[in-house]
Parts: sequence; C-alpha cells; structure tokens
Amino acid sequence: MLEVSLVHYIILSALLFCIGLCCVMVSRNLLRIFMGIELMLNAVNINLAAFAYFCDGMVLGGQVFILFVMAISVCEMAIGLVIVVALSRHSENIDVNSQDVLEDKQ
Amino acid sequence: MKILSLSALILLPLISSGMLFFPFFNTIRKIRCFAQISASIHFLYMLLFLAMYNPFSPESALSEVYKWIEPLGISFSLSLDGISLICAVLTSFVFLMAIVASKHHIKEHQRFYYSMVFLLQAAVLGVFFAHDMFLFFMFWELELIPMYFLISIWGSGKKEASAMKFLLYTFGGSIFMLMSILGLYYCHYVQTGMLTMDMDYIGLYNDYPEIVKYLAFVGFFVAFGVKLPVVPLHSWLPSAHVDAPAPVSMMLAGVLLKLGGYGLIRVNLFFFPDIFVKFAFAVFVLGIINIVYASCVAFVQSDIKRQVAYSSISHMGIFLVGLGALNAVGMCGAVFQMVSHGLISSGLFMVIGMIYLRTHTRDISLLGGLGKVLPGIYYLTLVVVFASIGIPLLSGFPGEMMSFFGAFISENELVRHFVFAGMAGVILTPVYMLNMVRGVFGGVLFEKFKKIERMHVHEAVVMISIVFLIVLTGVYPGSIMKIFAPMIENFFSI
Amino acid sequence: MSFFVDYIWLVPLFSLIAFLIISTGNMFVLHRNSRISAYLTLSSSFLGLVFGVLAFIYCYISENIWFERTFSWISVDALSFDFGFMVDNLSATMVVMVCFISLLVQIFSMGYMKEDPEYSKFFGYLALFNFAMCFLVLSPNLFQAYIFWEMVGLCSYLLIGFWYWKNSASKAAYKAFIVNRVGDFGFLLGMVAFGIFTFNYWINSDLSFLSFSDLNMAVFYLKDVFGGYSVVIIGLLFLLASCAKSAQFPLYVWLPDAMEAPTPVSALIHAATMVVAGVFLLARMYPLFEVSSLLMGAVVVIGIFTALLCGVFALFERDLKRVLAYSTCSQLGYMFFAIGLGAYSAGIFHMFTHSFAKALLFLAAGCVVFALGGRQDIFEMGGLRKRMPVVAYSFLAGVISLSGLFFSGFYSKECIFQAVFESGNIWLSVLFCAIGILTAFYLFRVYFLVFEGEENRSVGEVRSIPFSMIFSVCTLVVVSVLFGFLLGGHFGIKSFDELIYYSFKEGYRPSFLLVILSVCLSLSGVIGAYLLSKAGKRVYLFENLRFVVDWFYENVVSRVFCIVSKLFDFVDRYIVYGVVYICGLLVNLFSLLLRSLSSKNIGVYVVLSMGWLILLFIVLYGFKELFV
Amino acid sequence: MGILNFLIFAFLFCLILISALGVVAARSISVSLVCMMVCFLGVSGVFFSLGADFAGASQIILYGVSVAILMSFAIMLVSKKDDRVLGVSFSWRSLIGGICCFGILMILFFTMSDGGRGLPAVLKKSIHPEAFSSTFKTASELFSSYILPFEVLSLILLIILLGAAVIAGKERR
Repeated sequence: MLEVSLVHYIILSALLFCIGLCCVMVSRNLLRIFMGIELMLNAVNINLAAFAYFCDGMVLGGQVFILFVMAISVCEMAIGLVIVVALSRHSENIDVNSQDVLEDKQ
Repeated sequence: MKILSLSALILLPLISSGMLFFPFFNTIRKIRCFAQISASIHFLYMLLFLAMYNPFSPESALSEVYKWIEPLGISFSLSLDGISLICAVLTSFVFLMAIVASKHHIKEHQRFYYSMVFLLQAAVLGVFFAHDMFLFFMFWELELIPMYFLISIWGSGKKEASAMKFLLYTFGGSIFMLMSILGLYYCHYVQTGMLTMDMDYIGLYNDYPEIVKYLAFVGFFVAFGVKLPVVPLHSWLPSAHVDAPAPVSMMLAGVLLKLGGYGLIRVNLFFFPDIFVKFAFAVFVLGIINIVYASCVAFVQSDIKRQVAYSSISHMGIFLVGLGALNAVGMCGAVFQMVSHGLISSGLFMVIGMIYLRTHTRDISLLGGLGKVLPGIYYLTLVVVFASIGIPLLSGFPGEMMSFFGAFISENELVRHFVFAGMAGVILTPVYMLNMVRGVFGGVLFEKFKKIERMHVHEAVVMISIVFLIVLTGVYPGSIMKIFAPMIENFFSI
Repeated sequence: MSFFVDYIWLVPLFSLIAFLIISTGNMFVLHRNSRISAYLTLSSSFLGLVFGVLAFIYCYISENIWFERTFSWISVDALSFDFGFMVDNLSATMVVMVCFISLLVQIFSMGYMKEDPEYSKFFGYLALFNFAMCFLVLSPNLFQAYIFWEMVGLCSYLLIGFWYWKNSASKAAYKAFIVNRVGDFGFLLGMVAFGIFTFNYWINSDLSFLSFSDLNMAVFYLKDVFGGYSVVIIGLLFLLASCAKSAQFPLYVWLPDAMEAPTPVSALIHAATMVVAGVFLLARMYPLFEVSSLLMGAVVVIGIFTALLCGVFALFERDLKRVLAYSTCSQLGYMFFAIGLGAYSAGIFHMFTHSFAKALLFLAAGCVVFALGGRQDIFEMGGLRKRMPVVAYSFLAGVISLSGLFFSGFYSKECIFQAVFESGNIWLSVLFCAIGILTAFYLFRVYFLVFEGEENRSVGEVRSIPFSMIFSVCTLVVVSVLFGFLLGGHFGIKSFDELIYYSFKEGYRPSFLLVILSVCLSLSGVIGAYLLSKAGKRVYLFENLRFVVDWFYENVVSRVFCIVSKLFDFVDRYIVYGVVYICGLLVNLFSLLLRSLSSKNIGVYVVLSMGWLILLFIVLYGFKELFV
Repeated sequence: MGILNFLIFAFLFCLILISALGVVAARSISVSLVCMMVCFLGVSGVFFSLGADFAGASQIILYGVSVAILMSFAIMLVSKKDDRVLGVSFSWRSLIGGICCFGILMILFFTMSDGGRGLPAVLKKSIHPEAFSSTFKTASELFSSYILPFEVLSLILLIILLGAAVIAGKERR
C-alpha cells in the first residue's frame, strides 16, 4: 500500500493545477495572477515527469518536454511582467477589476 | 462551331456588361446606345433559337457539358427544353424593353446600371439553362447581387431597407434549396456511389428514402415559393416594387417571378412527380389563397405600384392553380399564364413608370383625369389592364382558361370541388384593376397636371411592342403553345 | 346565294378591320375627329348588313339549314377549343337586326357626336362592338360564345365610359363592367362544369367541343349520367349570366347608370343588341333549360318580378333616358317570362320587335336631348310636339308599338298573351295583364309629359336637329311599324314562328277575345297616363323607391368587400410583416445579451473561458456515443 | 526502502500544496512570492524523486531563483505607487471562478478514475527502485529527435528578449 505510484503524482499535479487556477481567477493583483500561472505550469511539469518515469520506459521523452515547458514559461513570465510594469505606469494600479477599457460602455 | 450555343447566349450579356467599363464609353448617350444595341442583338439571337427549335428532335436540347469541379462531380452543363426556351425568350424581351425604357428613369451612374442589368440577365438565363444542380444554385444566388444594387442605388423611398428585405427573403429561401440539393447529392452518393450534381442523375433517380424526398420537396418548394410569391412569403415583393425604379421593377416582375415558377416545374414536378401528386391539393389551395388574398389587398392599396405588385401575386396564384391541377391542360395553362404575366406586368410597370416620371406621385387620391392629357398612354394601359383581367383575345385569357379547365379535370377530388373559389379571381381582378384605371385616368383633371408632356417616342415603341405581343399571344395562343405543349404532354403521358 | 352563308364570317371581319384601321390611325395619322373613321365604320356595317340580309334570305328560303365551319384554336392533348361560325335561322336574323340597328345608330351618331373631340374613337368603339356582337351571334359553340360575351361586356365598358373625364361616367362604366363580370363568372363556371361533366360525350362525338349543334344530346347524356340535380346547377349558372347581361332582377342595377353613355350608345347597346344577348343565350341553351321544370319556373319568376319591379321604378323616374332604361329591363323581363313559359318563338319575336321599338325611342330621346342641349329631366320639358313634330310622332309610334297597341309590338305581345293563357296559371295571367297596363301607363306618361301639354317656360331655345338623326329615326319608325305586320303570317310570308321555332311550330292563331282584352288593357293604361299628366306634373309618391336597391348595392355589397379587403390588408401589413419583424427583434435581443457578456474585464474573460470549458466537457461527454 | 520513498513523497506533497495555498491566500504580495519559491523547490524535489535530476536542477535554477528575483523586481517596481493591498476579491466573479476551478478538479479526478470505474492498470505501476542518471539520456534525446523545437525555442527566447526591452524601454508620458 505504501509505495508511491503514478496515481499519487497525478493527484498532486491535479491539486496543484487547480490551486493555480483558483489563484488566477480569484486574485485581483495582476502579479498574483502570474504566480498562479506559474503554479499551473509546474503542475503540468510534474505530470510530464511522472509519466516519463512510469510509462515512458527508457525513452524519457517527457523530461525533454519539461525543459521546453520551462523555457516557454520563462519567456511568458518575462513578457508578462514587462506588460505589468508598463500597465502600472500607464494606469497607476494593476488591479484587474479596474482595467475595463474594453468594456462596452452603453 | 455550331451557331446555336447556350453558353454563348449566357456569355453575351456578361461580355457586354464587362465592355461597358471601357473608357471608350464616356458619354451617357454612348453607354445607352451600346446597351440598347447589345440587348437587341441578344434578343435577335434568342429569336434565332426560337425559330430553329423543334420540340420533337432529340438534339434540340443543345446540351453542352464542360468539366468544372471534377472530384465533386460538378460540371458546367447547360441544356434547353420547351419551357426554359419560352422563359428565356420572355427574359431577353423584357430586358430589352426595360433597357430601352430606362432612358429617363436612370439619371446617374448609367454605366454601372447597365452593367448590373446585363449581369442580371446573364444570371437569369443561366438559371433557365442550367442542367447541373450546383450551377442552378449558383446562378440563382448570382442574380441576387445585381438586383440588390439595382434596387438600393437607383430606387426611391426607403430603398436600402426594401433591397435588404428582398435579399434576406430570397437568401432565406435559397438556404432551404441548398439543404435539399446537398441532401439529394449525399443520398445519391450513398446509394449509388457516384458523386454527381447532374440533374438527370440526381433528379430522375427516384428511389431516395421517403423522408428525404419529402424534405427535399418542401425545401425546394419554400425556396421557389419565396421567389414566386406564395402568400405567406410574399411581403418582400410589394416593398421591393414600390422602391425600385420602373425599369427594374419591370425586370423584377417580368422575369424574376418566372424563376420561381420555372423552378417549381423543373425541380419540384419533374424530380418528385409522386410527391407532387400528394401535395397537389396543397399547391392548389395556396394558389386560391394567392388569388383571393392578393386581389383583396390590392383593392385597398393607395399606391398604384403596390397595387400592381399585388396583382402580379394574384396572377401567379393562377399559375399555382394550373400547376396543382397536375394534368397537361393545367400545366399548359400555368406556363402560358407565366408568359402572359411576364408581358402584362412589365407593361403595367412601364405605364406606372411613365406616370411617375410626369407626375412624381403614385398615390391614387392625388392622381386623376390623366386620360385627357395622356391619351396615348391611356389607350395602351386599357389594353394591358384588360389583358390582365383576362378578356379573351388578349394574352391573359388562355392561361386562365386552361388552368381552370385543367383544375376541373384533375383526378384529385378536392381540387375539382374548390375550383370555383379560384374562379372568384375572375370577378376580383377587374374590381381593383379598373378601380386603379378609373382613379388614375378617369375623373376630373387636377390643374397641376395640365401641362405634362406627351408620350416620348421610345416609350411608345416599348408599349406598342408589349401590346403587340399581348394581342398576338391572345389571338393565336398556338404560336407559343406548340413550343412547350409537346414537352408537357409527353411528361404527363408517362 | 349560299356564297353569303359560306362567307358570313366576313360581316364581323369588316367591322374588325374598320376598328383596327381607326385605332392604329388614331394613334399616329388620323386627326382626332376626322370624318374618315365615321365613313369607315358606316361602310363596314352597311356591307355587313348586305351580307346579313342575303344570308337571311338564303336561310328564309331553304328549310332550316345548319351551316357550320370551325378551326381549332387551342388544342392540348384531350381538350381542343374551336373557333368559327355557325348559321341558322336565329343567328341569321340576329345578324341582320344587329347590323341594321348599328348602321342606323352610326348614321344617327354622325350628327349627334359632331362636335365631340374624340369623334373617331367613338366610331372605333362602335365598330369593335359590332364585331363582337356579330361573332357572339354567329358563335358555333359555347366557348366562343363566352369569348365574345366578354368582348361585348368590354365594349359596353368602353362606350359607357366614353366621356371618362366625367366622374359619374367612369363610375357607371366601372359598375357596369363589374356586374357583367359577375355574369361572366357564372357563364365561365357553368360552361366549364357543363364541358367537363359531358367530357367523354364530346370526345366520342365528332363535333367540336361544346358545340350548339347537338346540345340536347349532350344534355340528355348529362341528365342520365349525373342526374337532374347537376342540370339545375348548370342551368342556374347560365341564368345568372343572362341575368347580368340582360339586366334582370338581381343584377339590373348597372343599366340605369349606363345612361351616362352618349345616347346613340344607349340606343345601340343598352336597348337593342347587347342586353338582348342574355335572351340569345337562353335561346341557345334552351335544350338545357327545357329539361327541368324548376329552371323554367326560375326563369319565369325572374322575368315577371323584374318586369313588375322595373315597371314601377320607370313610373317614378325623372330622367328621360332612365325611364327608357327601366322599360328595357321590364321588356326583357317579358322575354325571359315568355321563354320561361316555353313560348320560345314568341319570346324571340318580342325580342326583335322590342329592339326596333326601343332603339327608335332612344334615338328620339337622343334628338330631344340634343335639341335641348343635354337636359334630360322630363319635368322640365313639355309641349315639344309643336317644336319638333317629326321626333314627337316617331316617339309616339315607338310608344304605341312597345305598349302593344297597334304596330309590331302588338303581334309579339299577342303571341306571349296566348302562351300565358295556354299555360293556364291564373296568377301569371293576372300579373301579365297588370304589367301590360303598367308598360302602357309609364310609356304614355313620358310621351304626354315631354311632347303634349302647354309650353314649359324653362325649355328655352331648341337647336335644330340635323338630317342624319331625322333620317335614322324615320327609317326605324318604318321598320318597327311594318316588321310585326309582315311576319304576322299574312300574305303568304312565313310567320315568325315558322321561321324560328324550337321543336314544334306554335303557330300564330289570333283568338279574337285575347286581342280585344290586350288592346283595351293598353288603352286603359293610356287613359290613366293622360289623366295623370293632366292632373299635375309632380308625382313624389315613391320618388326614392329605386334608391333602396341602389343603396343596398352601394353600401352593403361594396362596404362588405372593403371591410374584407381591409381585413386582409391588416393581416398582410401586421401579421405577415409582424412575424418577420419579431424574428428581427429576437436576433437583436440575443446579440445584445451576448455583447454584454463579453465586454467586462480580464477576470471575467478567464472565468468565462473556464465555464465554457466545463460546459464543453459535459456536452462532449454527454454525446460521446455520437462521436465514437 | 519503499517506506522512505513514501515518506519523502508525502513530505513533498504537503510542502507543495501548503505553499501553493499560501500563494493564493497570502495578504501581501511578497509573502505569496516566498510561498511560491518554496513551492517551486518542492516541485524540484519531486523531479529528483522521479529520477529526472537534470529537470530538478534546472527547476531549482530557473524557477526557484530567477523567477523569484524577476517577480520581486516587478513587485518593487509596481507596488510603490498604490497602497491598497490587492488581496482576494470577494466579488461574484471570484465565487464563480472558485466553483469553476472546483468543477475542473472534479473533471480531472473523473477522467483519472476512467469514468468512475476505478483506476486503470497503467496508473497503478509503482516506483522503480533502480535510479539512473537521466541527464545523458535527455541530452541525447534533445539533440536527436527534438532538435527542431530546440532551435525554435532559441529563436523565441531571442524575440522575447528584444520585445521585453522595447516595451519596458519607452517612457510614455
């Protein structure tokens, strides 16, 4: 009973993913939303690693993919933060609820 | 290359609509002359077809098949039969008249106007000659575009709204048609494994599942019902006519209503004869409603153009009665009614155009006593109005007579009993027609209409040729009958 | 001589050619009121008259000929409609009568319409009418009869509405056409029903479809195949048609209004020829009517009722031409009544005598109106005999003949009288006598009011009457006097009922007692009229009686029709359009909802996308069998 | 031996989840930043336990350190201006958001349990005892079958670099 099998890892990544999602949806601060996105990406990585380890045998395709995911997340984070900075310079606050430029006024 | 080629017939208007944009035609006069010349050439060429056509020889179908979209089995195939030839001749005649008549009505963008007219003519001829369902549908959609521009640019009153209404109505209808075509196409492919859009294969192959046949029939009927205004779907016609300029409404009434009728015959009747038998009474009742409803509504209208629009709805009601009779006499009556209605309604709209040009109003209460000032127009209108009422020796009578005789002979019990309701149209039509004539030409003359100018030469030419054709088909209907009658007879003999 | 019978179809053709020349000429070359059109129409009807008379003589000599030639007009597989002509005694005499009267009317109108601006159009219409009437009379089958039945209705519309700039004239023309159209509806329905019920009879009989020649065979076939009931229906439909055309009870309202037309037109159409077409149809369809007694009864009832009603209306009429119009209605009632009783040749005989006499009266009235410059109110006229004796005496001759005192009217009324008494129905004979008195009464009342009595100061100057009008009036006097006498069976000339009879020759046996009775009845009418005219000019007793029926038509019928069409218009404008409008509204509403949904801030977008994701999963999972 | 693995896994499991919750629930942004760093370290621990040592190392370097620093710079740049602490927003939106994320969790568990019929066999495989170095393996994989994505990745990084410099550079006034 006590050995750690694939399903535990998947449960872990699912939980982590949902927490990240919840962070994105709930928080008002744009930066916190970015943190949530990072959590979700890491959850995906855990999944990849787990499947690579359990099912993939010696090919380890999953681990290669983890690197790609990391790279992309870093790029996304960089651009995101720059936008946040520009946004904050533009409208003095980064509260998500107040950014309603797109709202249809009538 | 044999001289009679259908594709040449369709290409001619396209070429002339293209050529209008050459810089050579810089003055309005040149544009108009070119348009009139090419329209008359087209009409003469069409008469050549008429002369050389003998219904009994197989090669008279002049069918031409060119590969188009090979994998889907779609081919650019054209063919000819009695009914499509008659409709095509009527089309080119009405277009020639409309082009000649549009001298004073169209004041700006002549070049664009005439090219749109020729595009419309090509599309309509395409529909009549199409032998491939896809081609049929394509030309059906193509003729909407020029008509939309014609109504919305040169019209009057709230022209954009009615042009849009016309477009949406016909589009709505043609969606059903598309569904039916694709349904047939798919079923045919599933059952025979051969992917083709040709009318002979799709249409005449008749062991589709029962439900598919019903749905396809209803789909086609709705699409053609919108075009041939069947009462519940007709409300686009009056607004389109009221806001279109006179030559455009001549074309609209003279030709576009025939598309609906031609479609009903060619697709609904020839493809699904067994289902049409079941729906015969429904078609008949719709015809009756058309006649009675449109006549009553026409009586109350205050705008004469709207009255004539409703009158063309009631005329096409007689077409439906003839079609519902489902026998050779009824069918001949229906096709004859289609041709005569084409002539009559283009004549009527021509007259209304002339009156509107001179008095700038179409309201019956404001008009009156024009008979003394415009005697020429008055007498020609009388002839056309009497033709539309159905006076013998004029073109309205044979169509009506044969349709009612056909309805009486039809083996469908119910049709025989209700034919008298259709005949009520005989009383109702003169009621509003003569009321209109009395309102416009009779009675005391308003002083502001004292000094309107007499009939111009080109208007006289148009009206007299229309009246001549009306009298010719009325006195000797055999001239037209011998073209489409044999085809109808051998269809009903099987 | 048989050449004329063979080429009798030229008679209508002449007038058609005349009409075409005038109408095309009118369009381009001919000046509006040139004389050419008059001479053209005159020559065409004169040639027609010559042909007609010669053909009539041929028929008169040979024993009951039946000459027919047709060619197929429309032929669709089983059904073929034929055109052509058919000559027998009835049609030959009718052609002669029509051409003769139209010739005289055309001569009359040369003078009457001299200063009318649209002179040539008038003669064109007269030629067209002559063409349509002759072909109607010569038509070999029911289908062609229907065609020219409508053409005649069309010509009456054109001629009544000749002065279309007068509102009342165009309204009267419109009314006349609609009422005639109702009759045409009956004719069409009856013909179609008759044609189709006896369809396979016509197929195996070699004759053309619905031809008159063996109509009774077709009727017998119809009777035994479909039973008497269908015969009655078809008969009633044809009765409706003839009622409309001959202005009988339900559909007579258009005739008095038709007096808006110029007087020669009323003389030609609304007295002598067109209104007689209804009786002609009855004569042609006699085999159909003869079969069922119910139909004959209906014809009698309608005839008697119209005669009585219109007689009373004529009594209280102010307008000279309207009196004559009502008297036409009542005389036509006579003919219906006679044919209804089975007195086929008596009815036809009365038709001829009435045509001549009534045409005479109308032309004379035309002269009076022309002389007084268009005034038609008889109470404003008086003592005109001294001013225009010729017209006065010819009017008197016409009145005497029509009321059955001496001239040709006496003979035809005598035959009908005899038929009435033979039928034995007491009530009918009493009514018939009453009508006899009534006709004499109102005719002589008009005569005394207009021509006798002292000079009426409001008459004013009287224009001289041109010779052409006088000439035609006199010839008519001569004919209406001699016609009855000639065909009364004296001097070896065949009497009328030998000439035109249906199945048996009724033979004209003048019983002395009946002659005395009818003459003294008419005399009492005359004396009554004389006393009335002496007593006082104004009789307001039932002045507005005739307005009741007009009011009924004017308000009830047209009002109902307007309401129905307003209802339809309402349906069209709001319900049919409403449905479309609602669809538009729905689409609008839906798009508004969607737009508000997708335009908040970023947070909403995330939540929305997640929500749709869950929804998508649920839906896909739900229908997963479809995709597997 | 297996019990040790289980213990490590349980420790990492709790560490990651608690720190993730910390990120969400923390009032101030810097506290949530620290929790996020702890969570990343936990994740790298999981990678090591799964034998993906290269991934674990790069995780530590990449997320643990650089992203945290990046985030702190952003926080410093942004938070000076407004004083409001932008915590969790208790509006309609967040409520529905919470429900949605719970719904997605249920969906994930639902699919894991293969439509509620219990765990498919493949998920039950337990841990392999023998550890092996995967770096060599991933490197050879990276440069043999995944060479194209690798090159594309480098290109993307270059573009990101330029883009960030351009956006951050302009002083819009």
